[in-house]
Amino acid sequence: MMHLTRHRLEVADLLAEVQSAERGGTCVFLGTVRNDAGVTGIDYTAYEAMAVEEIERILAETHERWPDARVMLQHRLGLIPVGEASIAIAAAAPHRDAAFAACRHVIEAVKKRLPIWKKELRGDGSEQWVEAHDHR
Amino acid sequence: MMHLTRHRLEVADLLAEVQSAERGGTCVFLGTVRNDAGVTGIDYTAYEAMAVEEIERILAETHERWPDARVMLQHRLGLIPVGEASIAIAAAAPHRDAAFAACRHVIEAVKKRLPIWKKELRGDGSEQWVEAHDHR
Amino acid sequence: MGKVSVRFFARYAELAGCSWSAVNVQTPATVADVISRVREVFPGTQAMPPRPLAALNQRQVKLDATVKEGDEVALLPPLSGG
Amino acid sequence: MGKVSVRFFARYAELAGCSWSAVNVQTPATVADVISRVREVFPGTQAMPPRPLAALNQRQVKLDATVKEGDEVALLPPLSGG
Repeated sequence: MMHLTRHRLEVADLLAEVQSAERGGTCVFLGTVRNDAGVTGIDYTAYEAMAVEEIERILAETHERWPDARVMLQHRLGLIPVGEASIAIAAAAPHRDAAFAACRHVIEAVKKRLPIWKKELRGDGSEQWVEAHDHR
Repeated sequence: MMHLTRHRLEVADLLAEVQSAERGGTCVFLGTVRNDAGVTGIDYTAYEAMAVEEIERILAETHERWPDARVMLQHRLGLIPVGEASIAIAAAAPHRDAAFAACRHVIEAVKKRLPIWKKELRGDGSEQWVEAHDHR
Repeated sequence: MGKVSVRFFARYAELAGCSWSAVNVQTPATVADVISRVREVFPGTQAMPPRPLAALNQRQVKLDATVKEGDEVALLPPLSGG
Repeated sequence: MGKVSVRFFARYAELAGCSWSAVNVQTPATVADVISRVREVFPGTQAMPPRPLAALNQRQVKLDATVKEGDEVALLPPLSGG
């Protein structure tokens, strides 16, 4: 499964990657574009080669810390309209503690480490780079 | 949306209930039947009227604590084969902290409070009530 | 004497041999009184723990909760939902 | 002198007026040396913060990391993925 895509993210596809008969708990996180202050969409760009490597590092670290968990992550790039997902993370594990913890760990690492940038597009035609960490 | 169902749980249906343009973070939890020690499926029964009331109480308490979050929960009853979900919870909020916290709160409350029981069915034809809290 | 509905679930229904019944108790009673009467009427339920989980009118209660005529007492094995 | 690839992203690409270039520096150099050279060649990048985030060969590094000929230095605005 590709970690970066320009297509809509499909939760079912991520679930299929991580779930199995041994893993009874699955935690999914979806980050979607909010309609803050006239925002109609966000254009996502990435340093793609580095982002892919960073995602693989994050997933490898997560696997080391929660060996029973299986985790998948996809980030969408390009123009994403309000309400659609820019990121989807799925973590499945035998028990729910690890599923929640691994999923949360990945989104926090993504926010800190992925070389991806957002330009907000507004209904009035204006555009603006988002440069502060958000807390979505 | 019915809180108890005998049909397969569909994540997309829960997402449609909770997501909106104001809510940028969504956390989903799925509990699925594990293939522990020869288990082929689990038969779930409930004190249905009380379970529905208890779910509504749990959701109301969650809403009080995280007013910006919207949370939905479905529990499946009847015979559920290994690998399929018995419970699905979706929590969407403006920011991810509340989405994760509300989702986690609901599954912990469910485990403690819902009058639902499991009978494990094994490949050798034997059956056994599950009476300890599990930690899935 | 008043009539109180009694419901048994999961393993307790197997012990009682039924899932829905009624017992007569001196009302007002406590849930514990209802359980004592249940153990007489349905001897299989003597295998329930001394202090089983119980609900009164679809809400979990302690065993000293007051039961009136027409109430519904449910006897609940350890919960294992999710 | 050695040639080092330089990449600009997001707002920094707008400041530089380009997204992919190369500069000549005395190698071995540090990432900070490369950035100083970049500020001369692409004056718009003087609007970058004094110590921008940087990656060397696709891995985030401190500004004192050593750069060899042929390396790729990327200048990264504050990250906002997710």
